[in-house]
Amino acid sequence: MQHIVVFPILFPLFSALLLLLPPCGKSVKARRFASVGLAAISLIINICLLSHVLDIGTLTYAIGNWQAPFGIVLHADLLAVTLTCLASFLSLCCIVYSCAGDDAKGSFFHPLVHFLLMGVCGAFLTGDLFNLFVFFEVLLIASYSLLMHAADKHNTRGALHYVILNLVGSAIFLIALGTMYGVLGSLNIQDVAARISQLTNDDVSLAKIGGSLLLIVFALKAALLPLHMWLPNTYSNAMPVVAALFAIMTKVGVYSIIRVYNSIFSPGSGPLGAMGQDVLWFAALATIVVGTIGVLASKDLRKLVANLIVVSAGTLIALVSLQQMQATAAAIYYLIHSTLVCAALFLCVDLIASQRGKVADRITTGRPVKQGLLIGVVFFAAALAVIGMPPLSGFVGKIWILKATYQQGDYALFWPIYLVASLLILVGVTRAGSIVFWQNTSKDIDKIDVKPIHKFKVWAVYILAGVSPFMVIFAKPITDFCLQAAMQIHQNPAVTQLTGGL
Amino acid sequence: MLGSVIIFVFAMLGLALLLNIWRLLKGPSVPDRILALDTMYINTIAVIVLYGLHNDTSLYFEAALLIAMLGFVSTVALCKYLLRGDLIE
Amino acid sequence: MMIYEWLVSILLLLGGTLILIGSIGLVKMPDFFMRLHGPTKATTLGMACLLIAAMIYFSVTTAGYSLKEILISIFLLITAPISGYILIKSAIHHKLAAKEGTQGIDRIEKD
Amino acid sequence: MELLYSVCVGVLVGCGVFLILRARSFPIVLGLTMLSYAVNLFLFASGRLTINKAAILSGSEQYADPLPQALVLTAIVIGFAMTAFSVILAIRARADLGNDYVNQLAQANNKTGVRK
Amino acid sequence: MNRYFPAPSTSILLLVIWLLLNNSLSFGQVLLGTILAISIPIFTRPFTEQNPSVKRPALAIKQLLVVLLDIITANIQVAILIVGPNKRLRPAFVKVPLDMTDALPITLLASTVSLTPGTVSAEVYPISEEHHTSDNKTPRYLLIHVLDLQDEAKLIEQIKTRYEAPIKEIFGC
Amino acid sequence: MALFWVPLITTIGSLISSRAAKLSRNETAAVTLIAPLIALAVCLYHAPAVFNGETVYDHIQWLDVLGIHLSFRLDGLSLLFTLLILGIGCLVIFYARYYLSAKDSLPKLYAYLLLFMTAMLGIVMSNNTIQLWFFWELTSISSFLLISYWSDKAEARKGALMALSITGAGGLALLAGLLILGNIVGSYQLDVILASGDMIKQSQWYELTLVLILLGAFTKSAQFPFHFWLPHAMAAPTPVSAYLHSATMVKAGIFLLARFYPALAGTEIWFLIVSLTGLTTLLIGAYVALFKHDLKGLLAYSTISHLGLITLLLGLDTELATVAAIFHIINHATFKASLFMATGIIDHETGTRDMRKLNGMWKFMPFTATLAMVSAASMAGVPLLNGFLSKEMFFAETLHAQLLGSMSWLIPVLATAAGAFSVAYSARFIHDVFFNGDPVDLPKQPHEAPRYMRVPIEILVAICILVGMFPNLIVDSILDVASSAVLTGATPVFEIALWHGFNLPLLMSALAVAGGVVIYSLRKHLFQFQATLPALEGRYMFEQGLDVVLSWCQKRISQFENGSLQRYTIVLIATVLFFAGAPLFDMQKLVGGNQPHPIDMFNAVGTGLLIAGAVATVIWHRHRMIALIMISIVGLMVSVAFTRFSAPDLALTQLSVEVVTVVLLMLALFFLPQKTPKESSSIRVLRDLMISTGCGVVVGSICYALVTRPLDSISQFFVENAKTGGGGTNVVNVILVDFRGFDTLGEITVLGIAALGIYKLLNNLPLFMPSTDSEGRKWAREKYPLLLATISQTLLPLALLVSAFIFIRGHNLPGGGFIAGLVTATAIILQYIAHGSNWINDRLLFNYRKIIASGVMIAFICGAGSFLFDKPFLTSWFDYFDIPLVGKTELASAMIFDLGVYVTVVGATMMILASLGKLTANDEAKSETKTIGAK
Ligand code: NA
Ligand code: NA
Repeated sequence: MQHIVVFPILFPLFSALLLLLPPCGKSVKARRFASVGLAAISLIINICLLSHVLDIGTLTYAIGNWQAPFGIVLHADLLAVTLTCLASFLSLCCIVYSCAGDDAKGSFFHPLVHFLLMGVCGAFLTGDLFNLFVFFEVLLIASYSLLMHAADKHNTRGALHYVILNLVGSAIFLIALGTMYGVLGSLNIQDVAARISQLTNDDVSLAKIGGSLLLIVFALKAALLPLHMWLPNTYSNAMPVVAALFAIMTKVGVYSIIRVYNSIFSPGSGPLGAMGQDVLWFAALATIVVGTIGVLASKDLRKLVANLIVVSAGTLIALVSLQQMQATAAAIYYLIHSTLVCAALFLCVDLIASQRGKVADRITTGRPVKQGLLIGVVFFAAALAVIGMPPLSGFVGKIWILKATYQQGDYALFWPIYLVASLLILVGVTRAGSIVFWQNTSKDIDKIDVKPIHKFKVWAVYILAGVSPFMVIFAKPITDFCLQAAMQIHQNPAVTQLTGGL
Repeated sequence: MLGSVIIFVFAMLGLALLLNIWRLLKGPSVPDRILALDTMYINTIAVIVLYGLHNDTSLYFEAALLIAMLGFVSTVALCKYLLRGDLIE
Repeated sequence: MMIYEWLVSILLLLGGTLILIGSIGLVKMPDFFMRLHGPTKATTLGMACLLIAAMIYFSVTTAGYSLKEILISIFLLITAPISGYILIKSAIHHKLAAKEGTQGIDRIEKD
Repeated sequence: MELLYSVCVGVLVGCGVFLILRARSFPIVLGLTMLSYAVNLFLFASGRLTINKAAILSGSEQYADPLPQALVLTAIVIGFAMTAFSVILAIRARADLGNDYVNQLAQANNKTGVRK
Repeated sequence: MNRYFPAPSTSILLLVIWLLLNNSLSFGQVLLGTILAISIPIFTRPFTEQNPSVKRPALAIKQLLVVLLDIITANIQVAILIVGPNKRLRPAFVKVPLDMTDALPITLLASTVSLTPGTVSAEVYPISEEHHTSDNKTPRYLLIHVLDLQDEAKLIEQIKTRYEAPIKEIFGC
Repeated sequence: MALFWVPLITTIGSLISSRAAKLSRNETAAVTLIAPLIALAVCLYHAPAVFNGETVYDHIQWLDVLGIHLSFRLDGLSLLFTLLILGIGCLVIFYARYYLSAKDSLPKLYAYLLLFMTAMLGIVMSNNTIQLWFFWELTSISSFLLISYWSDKAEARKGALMALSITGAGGLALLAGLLILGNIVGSYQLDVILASGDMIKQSQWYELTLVLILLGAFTKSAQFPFHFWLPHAMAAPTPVSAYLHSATMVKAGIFLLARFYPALAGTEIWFLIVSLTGLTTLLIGAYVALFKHDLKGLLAYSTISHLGLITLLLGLDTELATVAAIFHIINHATFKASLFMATGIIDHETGTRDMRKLNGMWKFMPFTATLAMVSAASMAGVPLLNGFLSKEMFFAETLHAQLLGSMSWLIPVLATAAGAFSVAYSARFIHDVFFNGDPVDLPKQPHEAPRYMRVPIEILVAICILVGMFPNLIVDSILDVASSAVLTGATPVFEIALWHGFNLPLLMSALAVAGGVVIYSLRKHLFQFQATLPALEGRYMFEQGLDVVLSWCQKRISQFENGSLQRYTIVLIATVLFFAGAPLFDMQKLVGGNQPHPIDMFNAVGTGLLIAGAVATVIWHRHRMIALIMISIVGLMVSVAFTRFSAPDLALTQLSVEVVTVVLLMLALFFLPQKTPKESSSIRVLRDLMISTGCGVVVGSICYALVTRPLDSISQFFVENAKTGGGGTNVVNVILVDFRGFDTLGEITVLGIAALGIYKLLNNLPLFMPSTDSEGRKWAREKYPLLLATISQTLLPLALLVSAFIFIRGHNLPGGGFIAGLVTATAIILQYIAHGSNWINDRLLFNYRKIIASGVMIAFICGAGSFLFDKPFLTSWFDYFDIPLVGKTELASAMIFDLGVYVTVVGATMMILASLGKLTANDEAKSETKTIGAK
């Protein structure tokens, strides 16, 4: 049973390889069947791991039986495992969605999704900085390929930007790792955290450089201003099912910041405690502002949703930068919620686009959406959730966020920005929705000839969006859970050592 | 004495490399530069062999062997590009 | 000083000189075709000298014979002419000017 | 010698960055390649520079730090994969867009909603 | 010579090289070398076109020594030419008519020419656009570049007798 | 039944109604009525307790983390509102059944209505402020749905968006206010908050909280200057308007003021803000209403005005004013609902609501006319009707107002003026519609409404009259408990009577009526005067504002995210430069304590070559072929550097990667332009030069700082355990395949994915194939140079042998699977170059996809094998065996892992080449014609 920690990484790898080999490699049907099945198993594995972690607390797993800090150690705490669950759930939904036909529009869709899942889960679970780099690359290369799935020329440009920026990002990551290792002589996050508090003199500055570079890399992935500029175009040009899957990717950046920031730069870690807090905080606020402007400026729905992801990234990082338990707990809740809702929105936008002919998802007068009710309900629900209106999960997140920032005393700037942004997003999304669904050229819906939406797509979207009410109905256990996860994050290892654990 | 001979030969090889890079930078034609690069590869092999001798280790033998192999492939590829554009038509 | 050291030293010096001369040719010769001769020949032999020197050295200083250096020599002997050939081909393709007074330019066929 | 090494790293970074800031895909790929050379050298140097102490066990006392070497190896391979991908993506972009200009042109904004 | 042992000469060569690489004659290395020496040619067989085989190995070894000797003299000659004044050099392109049509002997001859005094093989005429086929019997020429041409006829004669003839004999063509 | 059933039942009712598409209209209406009737029954069941002065609670502990609980209360105020909401709700449901035409969906309207009802009930019954906010926002959403019911009408969409935006904004302010309030008190429970009025008012956050909460209330109840959304919400079906603007939506704001009265009221600032806002709204609404030609427009502004009146009352510092406010809430709900319904009938029967067309309706619909006239009279404040009573109380209270100091006399004067206008517009409603000559161009021939459509109006009018005549009998008790809820127990002594004797309020009423008649008779002149005033419409300001904001955003975004990769890169790099550079200045000394190695010739030459190569690459970057040659020098020198600094494995890897990369770059170059045009301005080049120099300096400095200081690293462990724990003497290789094998597994996965991705990129790609090189030379005729083809065949077995050699020794000496794989790949690349891809593909009959997958699979299985022994993933195994003749031989699982690496590398490289080869090999004809990629 101890080995289950590594399964969230290994099983997707195994799945991807199986999907490349006969008999799955050959027929589309077999591949779809296998892919959905394997993704479901992946989800089950993750859920088992989650319950295991809930039972017995944080698990560490030494790959190759080489103990930390020498070998690579996986670190499965509640947050990490929650996120792997989230990732595999999202993948499953996207895979089901793609089985309606999107997967056959290019090669290797299913293996790539599983590879991506492997990378994402690896990044969530690993407790080693360099290993984190490796998994970043796994998920990046898979994402590059997925980005070009069924690509037309707009995708190509977006992908080119994304790839080049991320390659530069990878180079920065390596420089950061080199600096960290060069000063601290270790790569294990816990060990680095322990060593960093003992630095003196100029070594502190060097470690600070390494840490800043790390944070920059994570901020790039998390789409923090001013490093967010790649995101709107890239996501809006990707195939929607891919974009939906990518909703988890900015979260990898956010997660890495949570992980690194609260261990290596936790308030208790000597001269570099809470390093760069102000920068992160203001950048996050600016990200919310710019994302909101982006939402209002969007001329098509996909771009709008992409900008919503920017806003959510800003919100998350603002919370994370506080380095405070309530804020982190709120961030965890909001992270789960926003990932799934944004993904649902991307898929929903795809459904809308598929029914509006040439206008597709542009926010302008056009053909009515034939299956308006079917799509409209889920769009409305997802929009409500993303805006943070009751009765869906967004409102719990919103209240928690406001409350957490209030308790920190950081509301003077955050509240106005956040609330005004909420309002503007409300206006933007409502306006877009009412134009797309209601402002139509022809009224005769029956005459429009579009293919009815494939049932797989409907299932996927409804399941994704269905999580939002679920998160309200079960808000009590979920909020308690988030708090527990945040508590694990904020257990300062240095303090733990001194007091013999909390 | 062997030690100082090695140093002296190092100097000769260093000079040779500098001559190579001079040709490389000056050109004037692309084949000239490729020729200079190819020569540079071979001279580098010489340097590495000599370095192994200097340090009394044969750990670098494979590096020399690989430079020989890969330098050849590289030269061929560059020339093929000049000739046909498509390397693997 | 051991005799092998003498041998090695001489071979090293010879090799170094040849390699240097090859590179001098590369710089000094007036046209591409003439520049080619230095690297393809002098450098190849120079390398052979160096490698034989290394062979001798390692065979003496370590237990057993060390003959693998000869492989590099063989490899260079095989590939150097081909490199030269393909280089000239591309030079001809690029219609590089030969030194004035080169005989038989007209024998080059259009490729 | 450490100084020379660092100068090399600095020059490579500088040249790489300059190339990355060009507007065409090919120089950018060259720049990325150069930057990855620089980064590999940098990462390697984080284990400090040692001469003639290769990490092959042979009874000697001191060895070069093998860990950064292993890291650089991984980084080289990953860099290779990434460079290969970006090179091919550049080809693809040329085919799709008709040029190798990386920036979005003003006209290219008129996106049509047609999707295949 | 069959499916499982397609090229014995290559295999032997590979085994020798393997042992050279490992600097060892231990049984283990011989065994491993043999396995590789047998298995690699099986894999590469499709990549090897049918070439005339060596008919006279002894002559081949003699020729090899001749060429090695020539290489040494050639190099010294060329070194002198390089170091000496350039102006006196009389470069030239010379076309040598060949009596052979197969690819391997021509390649060997061209390589020999390139490695020996003052000459570099430049081209084999006529040029074929696609893959070379050995059943093509059109007469061939070797274009060579000479660093310092004294006497063209003598040079052609020398190449044909000293290098081409033995190679023809070795391959029996 | 517990209180929470009330909103729950209406929610269920909403769901049921939405599924009622198959029922007839009567059945639908009947089914819909069930839920509110049950809810009403529940409320009435609890009513006796409330009338006894108790407050009924229902509490479910929910989110302790956030302090949000499901908590309901029913006190006098709540009861009053629930009765209004449910009572008028039932009437509206009944009325809508007749109002809505056959083509409109009744279930949809009912579902939305009940949803809205739920939200309203939730607001008035909440005992938790966050829960209150929850329902508050729900009213915004459900009213959005109701207003946009006829979504194909632009008016409806715009009106709905505006209503949602304004009330949404208020909602957010309210949330902020409630959160702060909760923080002051330490609880979100209303009873706690209401009991902590003093603490709140003394808090430093009081003003902020108050303003935020008032913003919520004012936007919802359409107080000036947020009133403009309300008239446009009239785009909704009339039953909806009747419901939203009489008893519910707008009253939510009033409710909020009343609800928080104990907690927030009683201070100067409260009275000032609330009363002035109310007064302004009262005046503006009353004035504008007169000029609206649309019947619903008139009613809308009248509603605004009456809401202002109630607000003003709540802002007056007397207890009786509060009682009056509550009384007027009831009265306004009744007469306004009936007026809306009557308007609906008129609209329904004539097809228009324009008073310039509607004339003389008395003749066509006398019953409706009578009902409407009674209601309108009540609105005007005519005695014997309920409107009169509360208005007179209002007049009386304005006389006590002190808040303007010596100018307080203005308040009764202005109130009377507003009363006059209200009489005037009521008069217009009656006279202009039912009398005033004959109708003009009516779309329909008018006639009396269906019998049952009038029933709800009749009920409401009856209430108006009954309350007006017997106020004590009917409303005394509810008014009493509601007021005591607002005033927290202190029940004021009040007396509602028709006749208080001749007093000032009566005079004011009389003045108002007289003034109203005068104003109405002068209406022609007033209309003309009004026409000369500039139209200052909140709606246009809102819409233009929205347009301005949107276009501003678009402009900013297109400036900011302008699609320029260079900008994105430069931002990233500048960020790095700043954050990596700044700490360098904090350092006292860059150089650390280690003794530096001396510079020797070897290094000097190497450095020179490397720098020359790098700089030359930059200089020639526009001549791409030369740049490629130059960058090869750099690659070569980097591997020499690795050799020099004791990293033979790295040198080998770098070399082999270098060659494959150069080959790939050349392949790319063939399909790309050969040269880069000069594009950048010199300023830009200068800028880039500065940034790149900065980067170089910073990274170089960091590097120098690192290499000159001592390092205490974990690496000794690897050296010590490589042989004993990993079974190899090449520590680097042991780290790769054992200590950090997980990295390597990830790394080959990356390589495999890259190859798959490249295949994906190139699949069926039409390519531009130049037929000449950059200088216009045609390509050489000979595709496969003879000598090269021959030699490459010879070299292949040799290269494979070398790669086997490198592979096998890797564990103990420099080498390993990756390098071996690349050597093999390079050998095959040479074959590709020498023979072309068709020739190779005929001979190399592998499916690279499978090879890659098998390679990674081998490594994976090797790692997973340790599960069999219940060891962690990738736990290595090795042992020494004495094999006869061979001797002591080591067998290690790491070798299998390395084999996986080898296979993956070969497969991936080959797949890349094969994909590229496919581009040109398939279709030779393409190379003749220039085909620029056009799908
Ligand atoms: Na091809
Ligand atoms: Na009229």
